[in-house]
Amino acid sequence: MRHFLKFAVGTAIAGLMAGGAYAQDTVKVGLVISMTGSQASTGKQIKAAVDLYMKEHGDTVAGKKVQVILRDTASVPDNAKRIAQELIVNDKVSVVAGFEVTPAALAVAPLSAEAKVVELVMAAGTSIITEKSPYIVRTSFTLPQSSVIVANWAAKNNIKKVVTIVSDYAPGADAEKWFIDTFKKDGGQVVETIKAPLANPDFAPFLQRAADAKPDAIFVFVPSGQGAVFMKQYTERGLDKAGIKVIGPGDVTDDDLLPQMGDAVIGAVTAHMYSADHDSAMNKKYVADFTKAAGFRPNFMSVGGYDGMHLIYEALKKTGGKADGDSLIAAMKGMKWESPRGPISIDPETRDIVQNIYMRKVEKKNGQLYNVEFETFKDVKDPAKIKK
Amino acid sequence: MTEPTPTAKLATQGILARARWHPLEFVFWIVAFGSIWFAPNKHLILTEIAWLALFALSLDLILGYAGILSLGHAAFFGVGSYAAALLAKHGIVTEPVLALFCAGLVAAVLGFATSFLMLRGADLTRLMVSLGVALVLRELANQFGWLTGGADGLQGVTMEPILGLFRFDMFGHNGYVYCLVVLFVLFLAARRLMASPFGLSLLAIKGNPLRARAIGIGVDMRLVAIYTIGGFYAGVAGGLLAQTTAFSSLDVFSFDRSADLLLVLIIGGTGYLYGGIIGAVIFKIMQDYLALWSPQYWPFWIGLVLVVMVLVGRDRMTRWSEPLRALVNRLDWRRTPS
Amino acid sequence: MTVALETSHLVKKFGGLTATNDVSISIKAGARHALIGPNGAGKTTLINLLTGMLKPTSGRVMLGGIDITNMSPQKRVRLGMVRTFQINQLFGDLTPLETIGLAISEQHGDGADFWRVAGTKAGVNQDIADILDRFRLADVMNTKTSILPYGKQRLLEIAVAIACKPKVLLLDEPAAGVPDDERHEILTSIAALPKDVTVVLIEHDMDIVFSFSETISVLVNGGLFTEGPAAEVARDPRVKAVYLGESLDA
Amino acid sequence: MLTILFDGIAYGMLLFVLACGLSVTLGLMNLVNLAHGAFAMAGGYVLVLLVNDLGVPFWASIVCAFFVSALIGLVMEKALYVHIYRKSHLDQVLFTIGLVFMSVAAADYAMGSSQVFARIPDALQGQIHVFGIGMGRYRLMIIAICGGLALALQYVLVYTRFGSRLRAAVDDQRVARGLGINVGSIFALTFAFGSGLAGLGGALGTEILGLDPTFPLKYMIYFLIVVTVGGTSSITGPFLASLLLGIADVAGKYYVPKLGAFVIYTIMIVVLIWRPQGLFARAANK
Repeated sequence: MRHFLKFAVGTAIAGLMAGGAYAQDTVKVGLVISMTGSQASTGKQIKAAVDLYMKEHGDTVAGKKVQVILRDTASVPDNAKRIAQELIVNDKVSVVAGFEVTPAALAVAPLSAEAKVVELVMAAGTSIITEKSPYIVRTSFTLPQSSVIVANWAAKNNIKKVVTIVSDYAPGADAEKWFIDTFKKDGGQVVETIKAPLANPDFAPFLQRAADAKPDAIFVFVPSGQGAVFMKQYTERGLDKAGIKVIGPGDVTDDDLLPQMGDAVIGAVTAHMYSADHDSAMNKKYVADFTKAAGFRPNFMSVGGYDGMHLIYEALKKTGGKADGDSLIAAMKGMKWESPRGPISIDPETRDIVQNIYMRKVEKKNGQLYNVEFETFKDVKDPAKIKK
Repeated sequence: MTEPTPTAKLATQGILARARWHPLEFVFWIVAFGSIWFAPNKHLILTEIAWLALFALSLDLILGYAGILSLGHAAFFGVGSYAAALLAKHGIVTEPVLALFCAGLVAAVLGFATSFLMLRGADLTRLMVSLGVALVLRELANQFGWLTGGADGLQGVTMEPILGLFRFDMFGHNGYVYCLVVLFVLFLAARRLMASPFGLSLLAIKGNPLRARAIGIGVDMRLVAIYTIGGFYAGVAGGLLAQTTAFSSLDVFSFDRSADLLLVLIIGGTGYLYGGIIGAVIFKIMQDYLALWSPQYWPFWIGLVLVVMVLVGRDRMTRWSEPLRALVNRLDWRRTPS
Repeated sequence: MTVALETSHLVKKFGGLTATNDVSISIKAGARHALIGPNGAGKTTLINLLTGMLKPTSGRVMLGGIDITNMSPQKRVRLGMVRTFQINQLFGDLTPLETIGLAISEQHGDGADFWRVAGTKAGVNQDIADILDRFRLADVMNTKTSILPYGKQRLLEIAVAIACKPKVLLLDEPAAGVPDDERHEILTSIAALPKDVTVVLIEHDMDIVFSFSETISVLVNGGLFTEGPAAEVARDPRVKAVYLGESLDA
Repeated sequence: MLTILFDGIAYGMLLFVLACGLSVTLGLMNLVNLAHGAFAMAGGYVLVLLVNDLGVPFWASIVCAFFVSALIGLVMEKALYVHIYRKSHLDQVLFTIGLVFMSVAAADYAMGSSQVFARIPDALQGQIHVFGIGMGRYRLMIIAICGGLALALQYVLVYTRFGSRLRAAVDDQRVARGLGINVGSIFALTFAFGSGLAGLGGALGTEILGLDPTFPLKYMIYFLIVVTVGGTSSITGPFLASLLLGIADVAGKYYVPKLGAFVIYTIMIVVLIWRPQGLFARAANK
C-alpha cells in the first residue's frame, strides 16, 4: 500500500511536470466564483469584468495564451476548496482567482501555500486573508481600509453617537472592530453594536432597535447584494426622516443595486475604493463598455475582477511568460497601475492592495442614483497590517 | 438433532440466498478499487463520490429499508463533519481513523436522540421534523461561532497522517484510498446488517407496520435502532468530507445537501444498498459535466431530471438497474424456484 | 379446565359513542369459540382491545391469568395472543419463507439479531419448513407475496399467525373473499389447528361458524347479547331476530 | 413595544397570504408542494416587470400579479401536478424540489441574480405615527389587504356553494365524489387560486422580503412552518399560525437578536411533537 502510494504520487508529480511542459504556450487561470446561490450577483460582476478585460486585451500575453476556466462554487466554501484543488491538480492552473466570500478565500489558502500557486482574491475583504499563504495577492479591498476612513470622517462631521449593524461573519467583524476603535479614539460614542445573521436577514427588527437608541448615524456593513433590502427598510422605518444617517463601507450602497433603492437612499455617506461615478476617462469607458456587454452597471466587485486580470497580464509580461507561483508572485509585488477606480498598487510587503479611498454621498445624476465622490484619501494601506 | 426435512433444506437455501455474494458484486468492487490505479487524476472527484455514496447509503438504510422519509439527513452529516474537524483542530483525537469513528458516534447519539421525534406522525410530520432538526443545528453552529467559526467556516484544521503513516496529499490520492476503504468496510457492515433477521424485520415494518406489530416485532425500537445506525453512517460521511478538505462550514447542514442526497439515492434506486453508490457516481458526474457546460444554470437541468424522473415513474427510470438488482438482490432466486 | 382468555367489564368509548359496552367473556383453554354479531356490533373494536391496538376506557383483559390490559401489542404476541386480519396484512415485498421466518425469529427472541445472517439457525429453519408444509406453502415459498394467488395469501395470513406460537388465536373472517375452489384448503387448515391452541373465530358465514365452533358469543350494539354452546345459540330465536333485523336493514 | 407588534402582524399577514394556498392544497389534495414559493416569486417578478419596465400603475400590477400567478398555477396543475396527486409523498417531494431548482435557475436566466425591487408609490413610503406608534405605511397597507383577504376567504369557505363543496372535498374525497362534486375541477380551481394568492403575497412582499431568484428556497421553510403549525383543516389555523410566527420572528430578533431563527425552528419541532396535526387543527376525530 505504502509502496503503491509512493508510486502513485510519483506518477502524479511526473504528470504535473509534463503538464508544466505543455503549459509553455498556455497559462491557465482558474476562476472560482459563485454563479449560482446567494452570492451569484457578485460572481456575475466578476465574470463580466474578466470577460471585458480579455475582450479588450486579447487572450495572448508575452507569447502565452491565457485561458480562463470558470467554475461555479454555488456559494459554498467547501466547493471552492475542492474546485480549486481540482484546478490546481488536474488542470494545472497557474493562478486561482475569484473568491467572493472570505470563507472560500480562507479555505483555499492552505492549498495555495502547499502547491505554490498564486491565489488572486478578487472580492473577499477580510484583512487576514493575505496572511494565510505567501502566494495570496488581493485586488479588491480590505474592510479596515474603508472603515477607518469612514470613522475619521464621521468624527469630524458632527456625528457623535453611532449604532453599528454588521453581518455576522469575518468581514463584518473586521468592519465593526476597525470602525469602533477608530471612532472611539476620535472621541465618538458607539451606543449599540448589532450583528445580523449572514443568511436571509430581515433588517426591520435590527433597525428598530437601532432607531430606539436614537443615534446620529448607523454604521452598516452588509455583503454586496443585501444593501438594497437594508436601505429599503431603513427608509420604511422613517429613519431618514428622523435624521439618522447611514454611514459605512461602500458595500451597502452597491452600485449594482443602487438604481433600485429609491430616492430615500440619497444622502447616505460611505467610504469605498470604487464608484461607477468615479471621474476619470478610463472609468467612463469602463462603465460604458461594461454596461453594454453585461447589461448591468459595474460595481466595486467588478473592478476587483478587472484589475485582477490586469495584474495577471502585467505579471506575465514581467516574467516573460514564466507562470510558476514564485515568479508570478514576485512580479506582482509592488506592481502599480491605473485602474478604473484610480491609481492602485500591490504592497510588496503584504501583497495586499494599496489604493485611494473615497468618501462618497449618494446623489441623483441624470435621473440615476450614484455614489458621488467628494473627498479622496490617497494610497491607503490596510490599516490592520500597518500596526504590526 | 434430526436430519432436516427436504423443505427445511430448501428453506435454508432460500433464506441464505439473501446474504450470498453475486459475481457482479465482485466485479463492482474490483472496478471501484481498480480506479485507484487507472484513474489517478480523477481522485479528487472520486473522493467526493466516495463520501457522497456513503452518505446516500446511510439514507438508503432509513428510507429504502425502514421507509422513513427525511429531508434533514444533512443534520448527521454536518454534525459528523464538525466533530471530525474539531477533533483534529484541537488535537483531541488526531489519528483520522479514530477521529472518524468518534465523529460517527457523535452523529449516532444525535440520531438516537432525534429518532424518538421521528416515531411520531406521518410523512409530512417526519419531513418537517427532520428538516427542522437540521435547521436548528445550522443555527446552533452559527451561534456558537467561538467553537465552529460561525459563517466563516472552521478554518485552520490540519489533518495528521492516516494511521500515522499516510499523509493527506494535495493530489487526493491517499484521501481517496482512505474514503474508498471506509466506504467498503461500512458497506460490508450494512450488507451484513440487512441480511440479518433485524434487516428483514425493517423491510417488514416498511411493508406493513400494523402486521409487523401483530407478529410481535417491536416496531419503535427497530426504527430507533436503524435511525441511529443511519446517523452513524451519515456522520462518518461528513467526517470524511471534513478530513479530506480539512475544513467544515455551515453548508454541511444546508437544505440543498439533504435535497441533493434524495436525488442521488433516487437515481440509483432505493433498497438494495448499491443504489446510493451508483447514484453518487451518476449524480456527481452529471453535476460536474453540467456545471462545466453551464456554470450558471446547471441547477435547472438537475431539477428537470428530478421532474422527469417522477413523471415517468421512478420504477421505470431505474429499470436500467434491474438486471443488476435482480442478480445482486434476492430476486434471482425468487423468480426461479430451485 | 383453565381459562385461556378473559375480559371483565370491558368498556371502550369514542367520544360520546360506546363501542364496547361492559363485555365480560371467559374462554376456556383449547376452546373453539366463535364471536358473532351484526355489522357495527363492535367485533372489530373488541379484537383491537384484546390485541392491544386500542386501550380500553375501563375494564381488564386477562391472558392465561396474566393481566395484559396495559401491555404493548408485541408483548401480548410474545405471551401468545395472536390474531389474523380480515383484510390481508402481509409484507408484499417479502416471500412467504421470509415472512414466516420473521415471525419465528421473533418467537425465538432473536428478531433483533443484527450481526447474524438470517437462515443460519437450523432449528429456526426446520420450524419454518414445518409451517410451510402444514399450510401448503412450500411450493411458493420463494415467490413474492404480492404476486401470490389470493387463496395462498389467505393461507399465509393464518400461517404467519401460527408461526407466532399462539396460545390464543383470533381468526378474523379467515375465509372472507376467498373463491370457492380455494375455500376448502383454508377450512381444512383451520380444522387442523393444534388442539392446545384456543381459537376465537370472528365470522359472518354461519356455515363456518356452526361447523367449527363449540361455543358462541353474540355481540349486539357493543354489548354481550348472549352466549352458550353452539347448538343452543343456533336455536335461540332472539339471535335469529338480530340477524334477521340486520338483513332487513342491509 | 407596539411598533414591533405592528411589524410582526404585518409580517405574519404577509406570510398568511403567501402560505394559505399551500395549506389548502395540502389539505385538499394531500399534496406536499415544496414549489409553492416559485408561484410567489412569479408574482413578485410580474410586479417588478410591470411597474419598473412597463410603467403600469402599482395597484394594477398587484392585481396582475395575482392573475398571472393563478394562470401559471392553473397551467401547471393541468399539465404536471395532476400526475403526481396519486404518487407517494417521496415522489411529490422530489418532483416539487425539482420544480424549485428549475424555477430558481429560470428566474436567474430571465431576471438576473441581483435583488430587485418595484418602485412603489410615494403615498406608501415612510411612516405615520398614530398614538405614538410608528407604523410603516406600506406595512399598514399589507395588513389591510391581507386582513381583508383572510376575511373574504373565510366568508367564501363558510358561506358559498364553492366553499362548502371545497370543505366536503377536503373532509372526504370519496363521499364528495359520490355527491356528484367534480373534485378534479375543484382541485384545479383551488390550486390556481392558491397560486394566485402566493403570487399576490410575493408581489406585496418584494418590498419587505426582497426578491431574487433564490426566493422559493429561502422562504419555503417559512411556508412549511405555517402549514405544519397551523394545520390544514381550516383557514383560521394557518392564519393564527402566521401571525404567531410573524410576531415571534420579529420580536425574537428585536429582543434577542443573538438567537435569530433558532426560536422559530424550535417552536416548530415542539409543536410537531406535541400536536402532529398542527397547533390549531381540530382534534383528530377518528
